[in-house]
Amino acid sequence: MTAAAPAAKSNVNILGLTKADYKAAPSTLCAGCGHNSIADKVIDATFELGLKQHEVIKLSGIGCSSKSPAYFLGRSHGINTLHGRMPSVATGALMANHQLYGVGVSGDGDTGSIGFGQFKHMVRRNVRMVYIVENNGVYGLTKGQFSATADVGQELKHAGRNELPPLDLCLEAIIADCGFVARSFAGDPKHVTALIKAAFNFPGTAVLDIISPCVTFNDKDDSTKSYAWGKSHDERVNDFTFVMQQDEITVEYEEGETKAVELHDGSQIMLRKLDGKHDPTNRAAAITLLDEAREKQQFITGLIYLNPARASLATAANLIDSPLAWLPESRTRPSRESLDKIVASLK
Amino acid sequence: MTAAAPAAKSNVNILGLTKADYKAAPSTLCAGCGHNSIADKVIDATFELGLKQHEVIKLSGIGCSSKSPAYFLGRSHGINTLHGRMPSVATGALMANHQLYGVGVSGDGDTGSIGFGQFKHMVRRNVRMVYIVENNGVYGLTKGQFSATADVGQELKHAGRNELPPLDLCLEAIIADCGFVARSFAGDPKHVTALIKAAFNFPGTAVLDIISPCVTFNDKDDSTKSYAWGKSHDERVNDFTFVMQQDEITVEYEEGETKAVELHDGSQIMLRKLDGKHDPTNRAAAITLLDEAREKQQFITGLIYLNPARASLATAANLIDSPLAWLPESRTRPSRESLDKIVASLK
Amino acid sequence: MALSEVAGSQQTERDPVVNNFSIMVATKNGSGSQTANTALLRALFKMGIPVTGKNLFPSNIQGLPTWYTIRLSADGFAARRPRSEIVIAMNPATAIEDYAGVEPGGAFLYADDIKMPMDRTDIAHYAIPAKAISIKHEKDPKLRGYVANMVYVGALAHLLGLQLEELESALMYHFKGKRKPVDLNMAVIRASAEHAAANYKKHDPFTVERMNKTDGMLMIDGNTAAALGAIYGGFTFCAWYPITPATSMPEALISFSPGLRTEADGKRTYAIVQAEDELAALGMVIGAGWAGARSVTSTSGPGISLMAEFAGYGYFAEIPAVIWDVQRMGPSTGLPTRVSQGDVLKTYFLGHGDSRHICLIPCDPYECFEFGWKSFDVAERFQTPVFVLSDLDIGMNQWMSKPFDYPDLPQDRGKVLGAEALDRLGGFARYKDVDGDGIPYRTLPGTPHPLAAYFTRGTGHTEKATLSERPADWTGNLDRIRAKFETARAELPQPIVSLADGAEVGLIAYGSAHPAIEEALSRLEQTGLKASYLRVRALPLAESIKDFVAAHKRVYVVEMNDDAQMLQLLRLHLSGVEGDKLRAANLCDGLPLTARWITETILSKEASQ
Amino acid sequence: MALSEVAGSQQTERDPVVNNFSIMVATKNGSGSQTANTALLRALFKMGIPVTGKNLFPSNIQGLPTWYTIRLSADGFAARRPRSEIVIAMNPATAIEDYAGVEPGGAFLYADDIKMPMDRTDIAHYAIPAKAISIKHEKDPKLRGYVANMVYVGALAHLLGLQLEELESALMYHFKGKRKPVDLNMAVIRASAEHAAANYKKHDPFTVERMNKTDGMLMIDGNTAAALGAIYGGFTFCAWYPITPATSMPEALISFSPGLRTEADGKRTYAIVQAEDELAALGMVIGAGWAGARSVTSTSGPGISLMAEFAGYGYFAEIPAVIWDVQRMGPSTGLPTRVSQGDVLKTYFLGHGDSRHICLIPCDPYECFEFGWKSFDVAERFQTPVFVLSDLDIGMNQWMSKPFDYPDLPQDRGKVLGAEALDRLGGFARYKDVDGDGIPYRTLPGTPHPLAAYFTRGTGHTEKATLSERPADWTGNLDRIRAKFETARAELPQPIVSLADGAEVGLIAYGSAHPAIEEALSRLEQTGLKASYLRVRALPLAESIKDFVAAHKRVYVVEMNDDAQMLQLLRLHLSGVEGDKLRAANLCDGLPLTARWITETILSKEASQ
Ligand SMILES: Cc1ncc(C[n+]2csc(CCOP(=O)(O)OP(=O)(O)O)c2C)c(N)n1
Ligand SMILES: Cc1ncc(C[n+]2csc(CCOP(=O)(O)OP(=O)(O)O)c2C)c(N)n1
Ligand code: SF4
Ligand code: SF4
Ligand SMILES: [Mg+2]
Ligand SMILES: [Mg+2]
Repeated sequence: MTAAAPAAKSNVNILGLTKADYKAAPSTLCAGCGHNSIADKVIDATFELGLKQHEVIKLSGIGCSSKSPAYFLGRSHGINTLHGRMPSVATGALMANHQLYGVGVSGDGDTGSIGFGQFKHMVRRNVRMVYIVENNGVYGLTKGQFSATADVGQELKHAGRNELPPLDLCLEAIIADCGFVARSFAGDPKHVTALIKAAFNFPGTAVLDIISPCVTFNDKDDSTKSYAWGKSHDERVNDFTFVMQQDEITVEYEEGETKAVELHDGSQIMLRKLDGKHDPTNRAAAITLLDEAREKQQFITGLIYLNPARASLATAANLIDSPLAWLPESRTRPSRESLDKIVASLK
Repeated sequence: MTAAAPAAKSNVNILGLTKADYKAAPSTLCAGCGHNSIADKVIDATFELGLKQHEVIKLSGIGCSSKSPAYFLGRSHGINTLHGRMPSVATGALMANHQLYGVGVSGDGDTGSIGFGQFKHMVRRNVRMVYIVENNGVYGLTKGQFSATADVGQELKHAGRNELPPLDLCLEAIIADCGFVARSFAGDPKHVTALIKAAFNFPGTAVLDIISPCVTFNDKDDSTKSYAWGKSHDERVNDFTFVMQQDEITVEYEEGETKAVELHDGSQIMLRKLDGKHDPTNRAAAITLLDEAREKQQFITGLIYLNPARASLATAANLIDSPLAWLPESRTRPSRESLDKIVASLK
Repeated sequence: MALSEVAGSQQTERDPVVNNFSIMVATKNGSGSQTANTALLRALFKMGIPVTGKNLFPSNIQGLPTWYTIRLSADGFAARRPRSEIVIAMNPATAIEDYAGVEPGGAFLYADDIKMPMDRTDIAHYAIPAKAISIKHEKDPKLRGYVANMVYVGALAHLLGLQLEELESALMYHFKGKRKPVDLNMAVIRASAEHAAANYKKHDPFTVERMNKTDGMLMIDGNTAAALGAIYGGFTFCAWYPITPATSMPEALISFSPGLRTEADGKRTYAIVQAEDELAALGMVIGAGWAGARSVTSTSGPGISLMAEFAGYGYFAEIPAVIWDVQRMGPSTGLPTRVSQGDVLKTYFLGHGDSRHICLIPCDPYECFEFGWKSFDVAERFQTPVFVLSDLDIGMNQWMSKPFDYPDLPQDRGKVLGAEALDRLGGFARYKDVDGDGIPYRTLPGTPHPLAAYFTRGTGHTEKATLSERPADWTGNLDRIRAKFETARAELPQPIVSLADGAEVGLIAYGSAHPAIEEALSRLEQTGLKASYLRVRALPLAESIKDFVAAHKRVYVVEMNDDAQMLQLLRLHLSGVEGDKLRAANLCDGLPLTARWITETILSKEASQ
Repeated sequence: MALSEVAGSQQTERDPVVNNFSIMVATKNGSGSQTANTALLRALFKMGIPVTGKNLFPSNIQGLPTWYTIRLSADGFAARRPRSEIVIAMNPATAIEDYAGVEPGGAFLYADDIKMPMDRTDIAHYAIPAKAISIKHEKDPKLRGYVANMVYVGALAHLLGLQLEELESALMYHFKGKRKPVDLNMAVIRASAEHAAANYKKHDPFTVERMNKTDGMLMIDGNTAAALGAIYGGFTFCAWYPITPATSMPEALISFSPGLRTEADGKRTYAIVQAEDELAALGMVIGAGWAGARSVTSTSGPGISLMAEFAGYGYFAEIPAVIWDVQRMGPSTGLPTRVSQGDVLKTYFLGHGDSRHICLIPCDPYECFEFGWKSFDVAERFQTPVFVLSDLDIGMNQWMSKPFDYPDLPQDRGKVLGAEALDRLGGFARYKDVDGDGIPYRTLPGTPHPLAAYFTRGTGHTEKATLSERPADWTGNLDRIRAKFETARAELPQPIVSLADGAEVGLIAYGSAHPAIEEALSRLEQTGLKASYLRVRALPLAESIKDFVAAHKRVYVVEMNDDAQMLQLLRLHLSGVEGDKLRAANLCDGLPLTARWITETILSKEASQ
C-alpha cells in the first residue's frame, strides 16, 4: 500500500504546494472522531497526487460525516447538499463539468438509509467520483440512533437493541456494478490515503466504505464500528501500489501474487494478495468474499473489487471535451437558420 | 411444482367458494399484457389456498402493474398508493394489523427506480407479505421509457439504446436478507401459481420477480423481457411442492434431490433440484447463481433462495396477538392512576 | 362519460355553417386513431382554417374511451367548446353518451356495428361502414382497428366537402413523404368517401372552405415548443423522470438535440439523464446549475411534491435551475390525464420554511418557446430555481401558433466572476449584496483562481458563505434574498393588459385559460358587458396589477383549480387593500375552460351584483 | 455571538432583586453542563419560584458554544429575555461577547482561566476557580470539564443564597436516588460554595427566596408531553426518522411506552418503527392509519418537505394520520437548532394540487399533551392527516406546566362501519356524504364481511371508490372534502380570546409566542396601551376570528417567521374584507420571542399610526 509517488516524501508536491495548502477550516467534530482522520487523509492524498484544487469539487449530504468536506481542500468549491441526496447533485455537477474531479463524503445513515436509492443509482450510472462513506454504524449528528449498517444485536444507550441485519455497502456497490470497491478503517491512515489516491484516478465511481468510529455514540469495544474492534479484527485481503503514469514501477512483488490493473491515462494499480486467495478483479469472488465476511462478522479490508472497464456516465453520454458549464453561447445556441428550418417544417 | 392441495381439483375450495368469488373488476390493461395473467394466478392461488379474502390486503404503487390489484380479490381491501411507495404503506398496514395477509404488486420502475430504497428497506425489515414485481424492463404506463431492469444495449422505439446495466431484483432482495426469493415468467402460469401459494405461507417478505412482457412497448423477440425470449430461454433451476399443514405429503421424490423446508404452522416446501446443482437454502449459492446468470444473460427461474429463519418485523416488535388497529380503548389508554404517577414524578 | 354540458339551445333550421364548428371523434385508447385525427387537423390547417386539436384521454394504454376534438374557428378562437356539432362515434362503450352530447342541429357519424336507439330528430345521422371497408382493405385482423379510423376520415371528408388531396398532403407530411403508408391509407379514405357519396344524403349544414387565416402559422404542442425553447436557450443539462403530461418535453429534447447540438466531431454539447425519480432529477439539475450548466427538468404535480426539499435548497443556496411543471389535475395522483392549474400556490411556496419562487406562466406554445429560453436567463440572473407553469392542455394538445422568434437577447449568464475579475477584485463574498439589487456574485467550480472557491450549504451562512448561526447573519441573508425577489418582480415578464374603455369589470387569468377568455370577452361584449383583461405571466406578481384592480370595481379571477389559487395570491399581493373587489371564477373539472362557462359565470355573478 | 439586543437602560443603584432575573450559562457543547443546569433549574423550581430553562445550542455534538438560560420570574412570566442579569462564562471562545451582553447592573461569573479585559463598572465580577477545584476533586482529566460545571453551581448558590440542600434534592432527582454521583457532585458544589463564601464580596442585588408559586406544577419539555399525550391517546403505531428538534418526541415514546403499554404476557399494544426517511415514515403512518391504527410521526421542516406527496395522498384518499412538525428555522437545512414558526403556510398547503390540511397549534407542553391525544380523535373523525405544529422552543426546552389532565373524552374512532353495521345497511359507499357533514364512512381491512372491502386510491373516484375520470365525480368529491373541512373548522380547538375593554388594538399570535405575548400585554398596559389578544389554536381558522378583527381597529399578528405566514392565512380568511387592519409583527432570527421586542415593535408601530 505504499504510494510510489516521490512527491509524498518531500515538503512540496509537484505543484510546489505544501500540505498546508490543502487544508481548510479546522474541524468542529468531536475530538477523536474517525471522520477527522479521514478528512486529513484526503488532504494527504490530494497533496501527494498534486491535484489542482480548482479542478476538484467536494460534496456531501448531511451528518457529522457530511461536514468533513469543510475540513479539507479549502481552495476547492464545495457543496453540502441535503440529507442523502449528494449522489444526485454530484451527478449533475459532474455532468455539467466532467473535467472536474469529484470527492464526496457521506455517512452510513446518509448513504444507507435516506440516500440508499440515490447511492445505488449513482453507482449504476458510474459517475466518475470518489465516494467515501464514513461508516460508524450510527447517526452521529442526531445523537445515537441505529443506522442501516449497525449490526444485529448491537446495543446503543438510547436506541436499545438493533433487530435488523446490516446493509453491506461494499456488497451493494458491487451488485450495482461499481468498478472500484474498497473497505478500510479510519484507524489505518496509510491504507486510507493509498485508497483515496487510487480512487481519484479511477475512471468511474470509486466507493470507499471506511469504518470511522463515532467516539461519542458508538465506540464501545464490542461494536464492530469501534476503534478497538477495528484494530483487533482488521483482516487485510490485499495490498496495492498505485503507480502514477509518470512514475516508474519500483515495487517488486513475487510472481503469481501480483496483478497489474491499468486505469485510464496509463496509471496502474499493482495488487498483491495478502490472504493468498482473493482476486479483486473477479466480481463473483468479491461478492462471495463480502458475503462470507458479513455472515461471520469478519472485518475485511482492502481493495475488494477493481474493474475499470465500464464507461463513465460522461463517456457514455458522448460529451464534448470542454465542460458543458463553460460553453459560450456560440456553441450552445443553434443558428437562426436552424430555427427557421424547424419553424418551416411545422407550418 | 404441483400444489398438493386437493382443493385445487374441485370447483369449490375449502371455504365453499368458487374461483369466480376471488375475481374483481375486469382488467383495463392491454390485451396480452403479462400482468393480466399474473393477476389471474393470484386468483388461482388464493382460491386454491382457500384464503378468506377479508384477511388479505392488496397493495400497489403506480404503473400498469400497480393497477393489477384492482383485478383480483374483489372482497379484499385494496390500496393503490404512490409511485414507488407501496413498501412503506405495506409496512404500516401490516404492523397495524399483523394478522392480515399482504399481497403487493409493483413494477420494475416502481420497485427498481423511484421505490428502490423503500423496497430494500422493507425487505430488510422482513415485513410478512408477498411482494410481486411484474417485471417488463420498461415503463408501461408512461409509454415506453427504460426501467432499471432493462438490459444494457437494449433498444426501444423512443428511448433509444440503454447504456446502463440492469438491476437484478432477486439479487438485491437476497443481499437485503430476504428469505424467499423467486423468479418466474408470466408465460408459465403453473409455476407462478405455485410460487404465490408458497409465498403466502412464508413468514416474512417473499419477493417474486416475475418477468411479465409488455406487449405494447417491449415485446420484441430480442428483448429479455419478451414472451419469445422467456419461452425459449427459461431455465428452471428447481421444482417444488407446497404442502399445507393439513395435507399429507403425497409426492415422492428421489433421495438426495429433495429437501423439505418447514414454514410456520407446519406447512412445508418440498424442493427438488432440476439443474442437479442449486441448493436454494444456501445463500452464497443463490447469490452466485444469480450473479452468473446475470453475467451470461441467462433467464433462470425457480425458488432461488428460501430461508424462513428470520423473525418477521411484527414478531421482532413483540406485538400482542390481536391486531393493533382493532384494540379497544381499554387496551390502548393507560389508566388515570398511571398518569397521576407520571405527573407526580415530574413535579 | 358525458362531455356535454346541459345545452340550452333547441334545434332550428340553419344556414350553411362554414369553418365554424367542432368535430369530436370518440374512440378507444390505443386504437391508432391518432394518424387519422392529426391528418384531419393538418388538412384543415393547410386549408387556411384556424384549428385546434385536443385529445381527452384516460390514464391507460389501451381500450378505454378517448375523445379527440377538432375545433374549426374562422374567427381564430382556440378554446374548447362544451359540445361538438359533429360527433364521430367509433367506441360502442360510450356511444349512448356521445350521441346524447351532439350539439342540437349537429351530425352524428357512427360505426355501423354500433347498435342502439338513435331517435334524435334534431341531428343528422350517418352510418360508417368501418368494419366492411377495413376488412376489405386490410388482411391482418390486428391492424383493422387502425384502418377503420381512415374510414371515418373518408366519410367526414365527403360530408364536409374536404378535398381528398388535402388529406393526402397531410398524410404525406405525417409519414414524412413515405408513399407506401400514404397510399394504403388513402385507398381506405377514398373507398369510404365513395361509399359516402353513394349513400349519404347530407342533412347537416357543416362544410369547410379554403381561407387564408393560417398563413405563416405553425401547429405544435407546448411541450415540443418548450423543448425547442430550451435548446435555443442553450440548455446544457437536463435530468427528468417520466410523468404524464410532462414526459413529451424531455422526449422532444432527446429527439431534437442531436440534430441541433452535436458538434463536428460527433460529440454533444448537452447531457440528458433519466433520473430514478423527481427528487433525484431536481438534485441533478441543482448540481448542474451549481456547476454552471443551463439546467432544466420537467415534471408534473407529484414530481413537484417530491421536489419540495430541493426547491427550498436551491432557493436558499441560490442555485439556478429551471423546472417545468406541466400541470395535471391533483391533489395526489388525481386525474393524471386531465388539465388543471392546481399547482400555482403550491409551487410558489414550495419547500418548508420561508421561501417563495419565481414562476413564469406561458399561455400557449409560442410563450412556451419564449419562456423555454428566457427561463435560463431568469434563473441565472437571479440565481434561483425558476418554475415554468405550463399545463396538460398547452403541453400536449395541438395549438396554432405564430412562428417562434429567435431569441432577441444574448444569454444572460448572470453575475459570474472569472479568474480575471477575482484578480482585479482581490476576492469576493458569495452572498454579499454588492450592487444593491439583492443579487450576489458567484464563481463556478473549475475557475482557475485560488480565491474562487466557496462552500455552498443549506445552512445559515455569512456573506462569505461560512457557516453561521448568528441571528443577524440569518436575518440579513433572508432580507437580501427578499430584496432580490423584489428586483425580480420588476424584471420578469409583465402582465399583458387590455383595458376596455370605462369598464367596471376586469378579468384576471393566466396560462391556458387565455383562449377561452379571449372568446368570452367577445361574447360578453356582445351582451353589452365590457370587461378589461389582465393576463398574469409571472410570479411574484407585478406591481401594476394593483393599478388594474384599482381601476375596476369588480375583478373576476378566472382559473382552473378548486382553491382559487391565483385569487389567493392576488389577495396577498394587495395586502388587504381592495381585496374585496376580487371574485373567484374558478372551475376544476379536468377539462379546458370554455368561453361559454366563463361568459355564463360572469354574467350570472354580475346579475346578482 | 451576541445574544444581547441593544440595551436601553443604564446602571442604577438597585434594591435587592428577588426571584426576578435571568441566569445565562455559556459553555461548550458536549461539555456536560446539562446536569448542572437542570439541577439548578429544579432546585429553584422546588423552591416555589416560577422558572423556565432554555438551551441555545449549535448544530454540532461537541465543542461549539452553547448557552443555557434560566429565567426566574415571581410573576410567572416564561418568555425569553433579551439579556440576562447573571452571566456565567465557562467558554473562552465567547467570553468577550458574553461579557458585553450582561444586563447593566448584573453579575458576571467567569472561569478564572479566562483572560480578557474586564472593565465594565456597571456589573459585579466573580472569578470561579473551576480548574483548581475540579483538579482537586476529579483525577480523570477527561471528566474534569464535567466537574467544572458543578463549580459554577456552588459559586452561584452562594451568591444567590440558594440552600445547598435544595441542590442536593435536585441532584437526587436527577440521578434517580443514586447516592454516589450525588455525593461526588455535592462535594464539588460545597467546595465551590465555601470558596465563594471565603472570597466573594457580593456586589449584585440578586437573591432567591422560597415562595409557593410552583405548587402542583410540573417541569417538562413539549416533546415528552406530546409523547405522553400520544400514549394516553392510545397511539398504536409510530414511524419516524431522526431529526432535530423532533427526535425526542419518538424517543420519549420509546422510553415511556414499555412501562405503560405492555400487557401481562409481556407483549406490546403498539409498534414503533424507525423508518429510512421521512417519506417512508409518513408512508408507514398512512398505511397504518388506513388499516385502523392510531398512527403518528414526528418531524421537522425538511421532513415536512419530503412528506408533501404522501400528505396530499392522505388528504385525498382520506386516511387518518398525525404528523408532529416540531418547527425549526428554515428554509432548507437552515438553522437546525433554532426555533421558528416558518412551516405554518407550507404545512397548511402541503402537497401539489388543491389541498389544505387541518393543523393543531399547541402553545406549551400542557397543550402538547392535550393535542397529543386529541389529534387522533381529530384525525379519525375527519379521516385526514392532521399536523400538530409545535416548535423547538416548546419541544426541547424546559417549561413549567399545569399537571396534565387525563383525557376527558372517550376515543373518537370516527365513522367506521363494522360487520354488523354492514349487515344492517346492506353495503356502503366509501366516499358518500351520508350525514351532510362531508365526512364519509369507512371500513377497516380485516372486517369479516363480504361487503366491507373497497379500493383506496389517489386517483379520481366515485362515491363507491371505483376509478372515475368523470368531471362531475371529481368536482363532487372535492366539494365534499371541502364541506368536511368546513365541518372541521367549527369543531377544532377554538381560539382563546381575551378582550380588553375598549381596546382599539388586538394581537393575534400562536404557539410558543404565547408567553412573550402575555408578558408584553402587561408591559403594554403599563404604558397605557390596552390590547386584546387572540391565540390561534387550529387551522382552518375559526370563523370567530373575523369578529375579533372586526372588533378592533388595528390587529398585529405576532409570529416568528419571515413571510408573516399566519398573517397571510388570516388575510385569506378575511377574504379581502378588513385585510388592511392586519399588520405584521414578525421576527425571524432563530431565538424565542421576547416581551421587549413585541412591546417595542407595537409601540413604535402605534406611534407612527
Ligand atoms: C430530510 C432530513 N431528515 C433528517 C435529517 C436529520 N439528520 C441530520 S444528520 C442525520 C443522520 C446522520 O447520520 P450519518 O449519515 O450516519 O452521519 P454521522 O453523523 O453518523 O456521521 C439525520 C437523520 C436531515 N438533516 N434531513
Ligand atoms: C411521483 C411520480 N412520478 C412519476 C409518475 C408517473 N409514472 C406512473 S407509472 C410510472 C412507471 C411505471 O413503470 P413500472 O413500475 O415498470 O410499471 P409498468 O407500467 O411497466 O407495469 C411512472 C413513471 C408518478 N405516477 N408519480
Ligand atoms: S458525534 Fe460521533 S460522528 Fe459526530 S463528530 Fe462526534 S464522534 Fe464524530
Ligand atoms: S402498456 Fe405494457 S405493461 Fe401497460 S398494460 Fe399495456 S402491455 Fe401491459
Ligand atoms: Mg453514521
Ligand atoms: Mg415496468
